Amino acid sequence: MKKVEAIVRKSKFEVVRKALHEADIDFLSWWEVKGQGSAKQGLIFRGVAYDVNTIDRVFISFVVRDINVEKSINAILKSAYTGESGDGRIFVTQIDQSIRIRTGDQGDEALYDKK
Amino acid sequence: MKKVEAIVRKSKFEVVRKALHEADIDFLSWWEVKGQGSAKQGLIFRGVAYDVNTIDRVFISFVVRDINVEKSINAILKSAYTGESGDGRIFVTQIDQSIRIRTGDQGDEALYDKK
Amino acid sequence: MKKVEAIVRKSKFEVVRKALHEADIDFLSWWEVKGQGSAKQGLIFRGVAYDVNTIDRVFISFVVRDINVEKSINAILKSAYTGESGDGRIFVTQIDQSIRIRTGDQGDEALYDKK
Amino acid sequence: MINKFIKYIGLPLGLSALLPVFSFAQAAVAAAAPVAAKPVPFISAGNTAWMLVATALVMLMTIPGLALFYGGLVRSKNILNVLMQCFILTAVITLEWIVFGYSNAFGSSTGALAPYIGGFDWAFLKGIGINDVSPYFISQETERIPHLVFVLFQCMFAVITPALIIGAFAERMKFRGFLVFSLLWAIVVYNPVAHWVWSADGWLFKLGALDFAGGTVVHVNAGIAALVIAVMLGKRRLPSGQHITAPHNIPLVVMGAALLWFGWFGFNAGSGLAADGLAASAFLTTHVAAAAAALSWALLDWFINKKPTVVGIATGAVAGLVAITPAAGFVDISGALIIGLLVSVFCFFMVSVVKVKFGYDDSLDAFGVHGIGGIWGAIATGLFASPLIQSAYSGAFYGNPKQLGIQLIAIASTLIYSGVMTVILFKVVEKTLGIRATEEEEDAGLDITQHHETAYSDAE
Amino acid sequence: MINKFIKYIGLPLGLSALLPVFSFAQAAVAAAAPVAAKPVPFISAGNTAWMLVATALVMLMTIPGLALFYGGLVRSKNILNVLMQCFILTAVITLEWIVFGYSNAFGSSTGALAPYIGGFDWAFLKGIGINDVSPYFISQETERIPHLVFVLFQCMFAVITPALIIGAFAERMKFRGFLVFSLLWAIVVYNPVAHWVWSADGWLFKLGALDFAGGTVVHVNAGIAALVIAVMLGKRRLPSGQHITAPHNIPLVVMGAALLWFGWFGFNAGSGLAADGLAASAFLTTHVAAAAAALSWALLDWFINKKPTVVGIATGAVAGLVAITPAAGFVDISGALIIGLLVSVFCFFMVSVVKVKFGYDDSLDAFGVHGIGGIWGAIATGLFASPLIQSAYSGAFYGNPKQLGIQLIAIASTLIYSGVMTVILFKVVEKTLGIRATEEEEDAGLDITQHHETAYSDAE
Amino acid sequence: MINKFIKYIGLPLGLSALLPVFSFAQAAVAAAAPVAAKPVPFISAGNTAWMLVATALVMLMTIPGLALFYGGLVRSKNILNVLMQCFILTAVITLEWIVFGYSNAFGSSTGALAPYIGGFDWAFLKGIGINDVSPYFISQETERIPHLVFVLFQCMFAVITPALIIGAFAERMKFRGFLVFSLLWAIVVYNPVAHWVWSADGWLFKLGALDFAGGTVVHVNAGIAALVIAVMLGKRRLPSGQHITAPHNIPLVVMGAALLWFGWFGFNAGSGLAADGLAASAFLTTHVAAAAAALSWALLDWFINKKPTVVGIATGAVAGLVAITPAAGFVDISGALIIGLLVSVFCFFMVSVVKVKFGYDDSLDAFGVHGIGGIWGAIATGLFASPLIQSAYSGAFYGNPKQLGIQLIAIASTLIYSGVMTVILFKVVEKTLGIRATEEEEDAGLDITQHHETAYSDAE
Ligand SMILES: Nc1ncnc2c1ncn2[C@@H]1O[C@H](COP(=O)(O)OP(=O)(O)O)[C@@H](O)[C@H]1O
Ligand SMILES: Nc1ncnc2c1ncn2[C@@H]1O[C@H](COP(=O)(O)OP(=O)(O)O)[C@@H](O)[C@H]1O
Ligand SMILES: Nc1ncnc2c1ncn2[C@@H]1O[C@H](COP(=O)(O)OP(=O)(O)O)[C@@H](O)[C@H]1O
Repeated sequence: MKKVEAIVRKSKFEVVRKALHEADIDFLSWWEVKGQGSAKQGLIFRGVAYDVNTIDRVFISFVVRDINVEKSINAILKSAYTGESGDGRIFVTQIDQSIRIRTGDQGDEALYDKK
Repeated sequence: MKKVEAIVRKSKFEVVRKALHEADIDFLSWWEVKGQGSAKQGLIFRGVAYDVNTIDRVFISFVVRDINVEKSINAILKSAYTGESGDGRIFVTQIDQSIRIRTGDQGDEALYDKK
Repeated sequence: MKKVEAIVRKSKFEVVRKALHEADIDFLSWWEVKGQGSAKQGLIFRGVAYDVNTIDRVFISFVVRDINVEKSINAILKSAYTGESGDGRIFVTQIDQSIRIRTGDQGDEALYDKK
Repeated sequence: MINKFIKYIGLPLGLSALLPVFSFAQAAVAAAAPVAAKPVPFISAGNTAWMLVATALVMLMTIPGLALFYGGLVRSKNILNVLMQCFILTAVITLEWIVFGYSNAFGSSTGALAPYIGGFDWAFLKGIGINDVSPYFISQETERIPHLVFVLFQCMFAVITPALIIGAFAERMKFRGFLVFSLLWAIVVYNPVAHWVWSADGWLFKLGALDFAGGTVVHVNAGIAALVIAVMLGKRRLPSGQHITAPHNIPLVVMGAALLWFGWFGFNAGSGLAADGLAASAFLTTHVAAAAAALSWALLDWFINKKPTVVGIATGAVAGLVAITPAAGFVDISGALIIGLLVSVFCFFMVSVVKVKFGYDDSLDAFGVHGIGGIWGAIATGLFASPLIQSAYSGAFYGNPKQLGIQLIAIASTLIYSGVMTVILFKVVEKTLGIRATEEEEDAGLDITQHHETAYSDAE
Repeated sequence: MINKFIKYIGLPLGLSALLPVFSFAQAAVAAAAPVAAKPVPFISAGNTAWMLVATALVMLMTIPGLALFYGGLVRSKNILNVLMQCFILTAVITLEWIVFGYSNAFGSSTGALAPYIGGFDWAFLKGIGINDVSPYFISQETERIPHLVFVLFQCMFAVITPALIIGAFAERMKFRGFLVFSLLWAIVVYNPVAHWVWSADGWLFKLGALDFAGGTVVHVNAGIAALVIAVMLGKRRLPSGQHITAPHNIPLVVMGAALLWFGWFGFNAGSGLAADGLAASAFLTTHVAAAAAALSWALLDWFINKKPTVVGIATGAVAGLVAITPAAGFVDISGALIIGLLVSVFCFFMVSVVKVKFGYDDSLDAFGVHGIGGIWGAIATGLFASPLIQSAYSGAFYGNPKQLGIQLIAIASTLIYSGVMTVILFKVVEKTLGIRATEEEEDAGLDITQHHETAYSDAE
Repeated sequence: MINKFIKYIGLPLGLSALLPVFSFAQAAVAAAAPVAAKPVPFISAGNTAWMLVATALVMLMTIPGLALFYGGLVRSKNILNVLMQCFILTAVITLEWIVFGYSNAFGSSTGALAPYIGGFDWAFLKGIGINDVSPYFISQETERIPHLVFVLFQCMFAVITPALIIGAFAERMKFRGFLVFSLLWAIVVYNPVAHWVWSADGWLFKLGALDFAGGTVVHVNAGIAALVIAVMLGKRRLPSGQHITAPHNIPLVVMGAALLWFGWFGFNAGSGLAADGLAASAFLTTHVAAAAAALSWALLDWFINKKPTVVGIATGAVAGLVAITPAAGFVDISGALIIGLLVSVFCFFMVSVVKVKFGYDDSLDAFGVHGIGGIWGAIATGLFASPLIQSAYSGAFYGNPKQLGIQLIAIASTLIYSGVMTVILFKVVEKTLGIRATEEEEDAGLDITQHHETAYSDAE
């Protein structure tokens, strides 16, 4: 099992979600984060235009069987891409144990149902 | 040291927290996330009832000594359970290093005091 | 590659960020979390002073090349420190894979540019 | 020709027209005291202008004023339920009031019931023409307002009173049970008590009870009902050992408190039913008492808990407004200052010591603020009513100790009647419809379980 | 000396002064009906006081009332855009109104155009002195308000009408296109239609169309424009299969709805231009219809979807206020109750069934609530207008079926004119400036792309 | 009998009663100019109605208007501190005003001090009966308001003036120091300056300085104090290189700005103390100037930074309201348009260029908007005052260049006096109580450190 974490543009989140759905990834958690990277965001306050490097991002996190890591990465890569600075990152981590609270299922069994 | 991450119902958070406390886990961090899974939430907007599969969840994260992993999992399993779709997941990950900022303590020492 | 996660005081976040910048860590993500630990926060409500052990914290997360782990930890340790209960924790985890969405770069390449 | 003229103008006027020398006098003093014959009351545009606004201001107190004040104090999973309760009461009580509530409260009935409740003569406002003058007036006997404006002004009082009770049972009541209970309470408790105190036939009115804008009728009445329900309903399910929940949005609380203060100018300075010196005086006492109580609470916070708090000062302002309500048109500045400075002491003690000690869960201190503040205000009216404001009324400190006794009777009878009826109505609704939310509903929050909505959403 | 006196007072008065016996009568009945000579209208402080407030209240309806109502309903990435739209319309339409809008709408022109649009005589309010009395009045012919107050009161109506349309195209319109479209629409659609119905020269006015406070001029007019734009602009880019977005902040929606209700007292009860019995009656019907419609929507929610919702009751209240608008000064309580109870049924059906079926994306139901509610209100005015309120006007149920026909003509001509002109203006703006936001702008949100701001920020 | 009658009515009236032919005249022109003998002023219900509302509106400007406007602009860790500051000033200054502030500002003293400060005759409002007419009036000499209403109306001005200064030191001031400073400032600066300009004895009043609703007394006065404090207090601790913080909640800013606009109708149109043509004119100029300035700022944003912003248009509206304040009752539409269009240019330049260049940290632009806007308004009054509005007053463009000089004297003396006194008071408070928050307090936020509360909470 692997945990896939992706940091994507807020405006791309729904697109990514749809792409994941098409890749049969229907189980995920996400939240809003602030991100700093190479991208800048222009803002204006009382006549002063300024750039901030703090940008709202969506952090997506889900755990999948090893076999599904690649296709989920691909789904994100394709859907979150714009080509402009700020598209984000994907990180993959090893997961030791997973449990589904409702059923007590463990390991791969605890993950999403569809293969 | 292991990181235990649990995604639970918002309405169960306080119960889980209490169960963890009874299992001597008094150190944790958590935040609100959105979750998608098998559960649905009914909403109404201007005469139209509709289901969303985006549901508010609480994401709990804490790092414990290996020895305490099991009892913390058990505490969550018991307290977060309702038996209905949407109870959530627990994931466990290996942690390489941990440091307590105030004391500089490292490793197991950096974790909670009570054994 | 390692993921460095730090839980720090809200009031220290900007200081930590600056310290990281000085350590050439200019890529990170963060979000607000609630934390429970040894620290307490005094509040008042209609004549009753009470302590809560739920405290607002900032959760910082970034992935760096192995070579940069130590200096980033040091930057955080120095900047987040006050010496009073509640300074927070740093956790380090192994990362299996990392991808930069915009470029498709993988591994260390996907991380920040400056060495 | 004179005959024809008389026909148009009416005999009394016609007669005096025979005395040309009087004509000027009449004209010149038209705005002052009437000479000889009782003057025919008419609709004064000035007074009507003020009362239309005052009516709108009192509505603003319930939605959004009270709704935000209470809504900001609860946890985010319950705010919609509080807003909904305030909103639906505005709708339902308005209809009840038009249908028969006004008639019950301010109409007349015959026989033994007359001092206790009005009849149904004005049901559906039957017989009230749009140009009829109000039969009720305070300081301006001649320059009246339209009867319909009085009906509307009082309607807003009927709306806010049950809404105040929401503070006691917030975060744990089934919506259906709440709605039926509140409607019954308005009919069975509010309308009669309003009749007792404010109707020309009411027994407390005849006894001489003073309640300028609703200390007894509104605040004591709602306050005791709040206490009864808080006790009967039991505590909220809070994490063990906890009896306080942090307000989820204090800026909303401040907005609500500020709008309550603003609207209260209509409530109190409108209760003289005219735009005159009495209105000015009531406006002044209201503003001064609110300011004094706000400061007084902030200082208590500061001395006792080291920090002045925002929720504290807002609560103090509301307590001051509550306490001055019965007294607004009777006391002078010194009375207003004392009423305001002291009410925070009483309420502060109530919510931070007594409530904690007894352990009932008056979630948002509906009793602690409105009950206690209302009782203090009603007593204070009996102490500080000054004949320099309305010459007919004096309190104990102005040589009329009897007034204090009358005030105590008014308070006691309201406490008893409202308390007992609330117990009965609560039991009835509990047995028939159920009144307490289930544990699951309470944990998940009333917004999602009672209304299938969430207050704040980030979803696409 | 008498000559000199006449010079000061004016001939008509001077003449009647020769009849001393009349002097008393005149004085005594000054506040009632005039005898013989047409009395000179003057500025009544009471009526002016009310209308100054009513004017301010109507402004409050747009900002922050409508702004919050709409702003809370959209997603958090678009709220600033909605607030900005309401705010800039307040500024721009005010200036347009002063420059020539008022003159176009309420002034006179000569020749064939006279029934359709006013001229430019009052451009820049030229020739309107600060102490001039308003040429327009309803029930108070003598006790008028300053002409400038009428200009201002009507200004707020001109502001809110295009603002209502925002609900239809929210979340997907370019700001520049929006602004130019709205300004053109105000000039080309609003001003003429206001002239038709409310100007003394207007053809619908002369036909006898009844529209007390803007059912046709404001709501039908804005509603049909909303529908046209929603269709022409196309749907928002929502996740596939989704046609609903959860409101991002329902407490803002409630605040907005409550402020709309509050402000609407100025809108409707101010439309009689005096603080008198008619104002009281309009206030009453307004409040009762809003309450009835709010309750009615809550009950529909409850029966059909099992839960009463907060957005539902707020929407119902607004629908009730819309529907009673044309009728407020013509119907009695029974009319108001029926109008209110039924409007929610029509609007509920429209937004939950018809809109879903036809699939156009009227984002916040500007047509569903204002269009439908306005049409129903205008029809209902033709049915329920009661001669007991204003003796000159009766509806079909009071023996005057012709009125219904006239109302239908007014509705139809507004629907057609406004609909057609909206199509044209939309096309013009679309071709020249562009009107629909790009996909990227829509996905990222209009706040950041149109205004370089984000509504909520945690940044240091 | 005639004797007796005379005794009641007073000799002047009695005499004219001997001439029946006059009787009609008197009656007919009662609402117009008095003939011969000076008429006895009385309380007009219409004017009182308007002024009661205007008073409430001005209170609404401070809480919640200004509180939200400022509170939305700060970071979320400091909003409660701002709300608390506005709230406690409302309480404290109200009490100060009643105790002796009103007497100092509007009362009389004897000897050399008379032009500079009033005495203590009206301390605790001693000797002001509830039916006394106001000694102050503008256009309506006879139809007055109660003296107490004037006291209350002015009270709200005394409250908002120190509250405006909050914008300069937001996010870094100790609460205790703030409170003591503000109270001292109100006593030592506000009361005397109000006396200079508005009291019948005031030296600037006698000089002929024109300040309809407080351009000098309120805005210039608060604005210069704001600048002085911003400089003396030093900058906030912001991340290095940063001098801007993003507003944490722009919808609150919009709500605040809209409520300020709404309340300002009371502020300006109430300053004529009557509901008449002058009030209408002041209402009009206020609305037009606000609209023009809002649009003008939006256009500047658009041209200079490519996007019109919401904070920008809200700031522009407030700047317009500030600038029209001294001129509201003196200028006509053209004056209002020019004042509004230009004020945004000046303020925009000030906050986006000058402030950045000099590097002082006027956190929320209290000086940039109120100081600059107030100065421009006061100058513009001297330019555009038109005798067609109040015949006694003309500006430079209407042939009276002297007026401009007088205005400059009024501005300069206010700038100097307020500036110097602010320096002294600041030093005194700094040395005794401490005035700047510690670094830890500032980093953690003033809400938690000064009030032990957090604005938004998700906790159970
Ligand atoms: N090494 C990292 N660790 C954690 N988050 C990162 C890291 N690098 C980038 N991010 C996140 O990804 C977002 C986009 O990164 P950015 O560098 O702006 O885009 P790009 O890769 O297109 O240049 C950042 O705002 C930040 O949230
Ligand atoms: N594989 C996963 N990775 C990350 N989060 C998950 C995963 N599966 C479920 N979740 C989280 O758990 C929540 C509950 O899952 P759900 O499938 O609805 O419940 P159940 O397991 O009872 O069927 C989801 O809303 C989501 O937040
Ligand atoms: N084992 C842990 N796992 C996850 N988060 C932790 C853990 N220990 C502490 N934290 C986080 O760190 C914060 C500070 O910890 P605390 O114990 O209060 O400080 P200190 O280490 O100075 O005593 C907590 O509020 C919590 O958010």
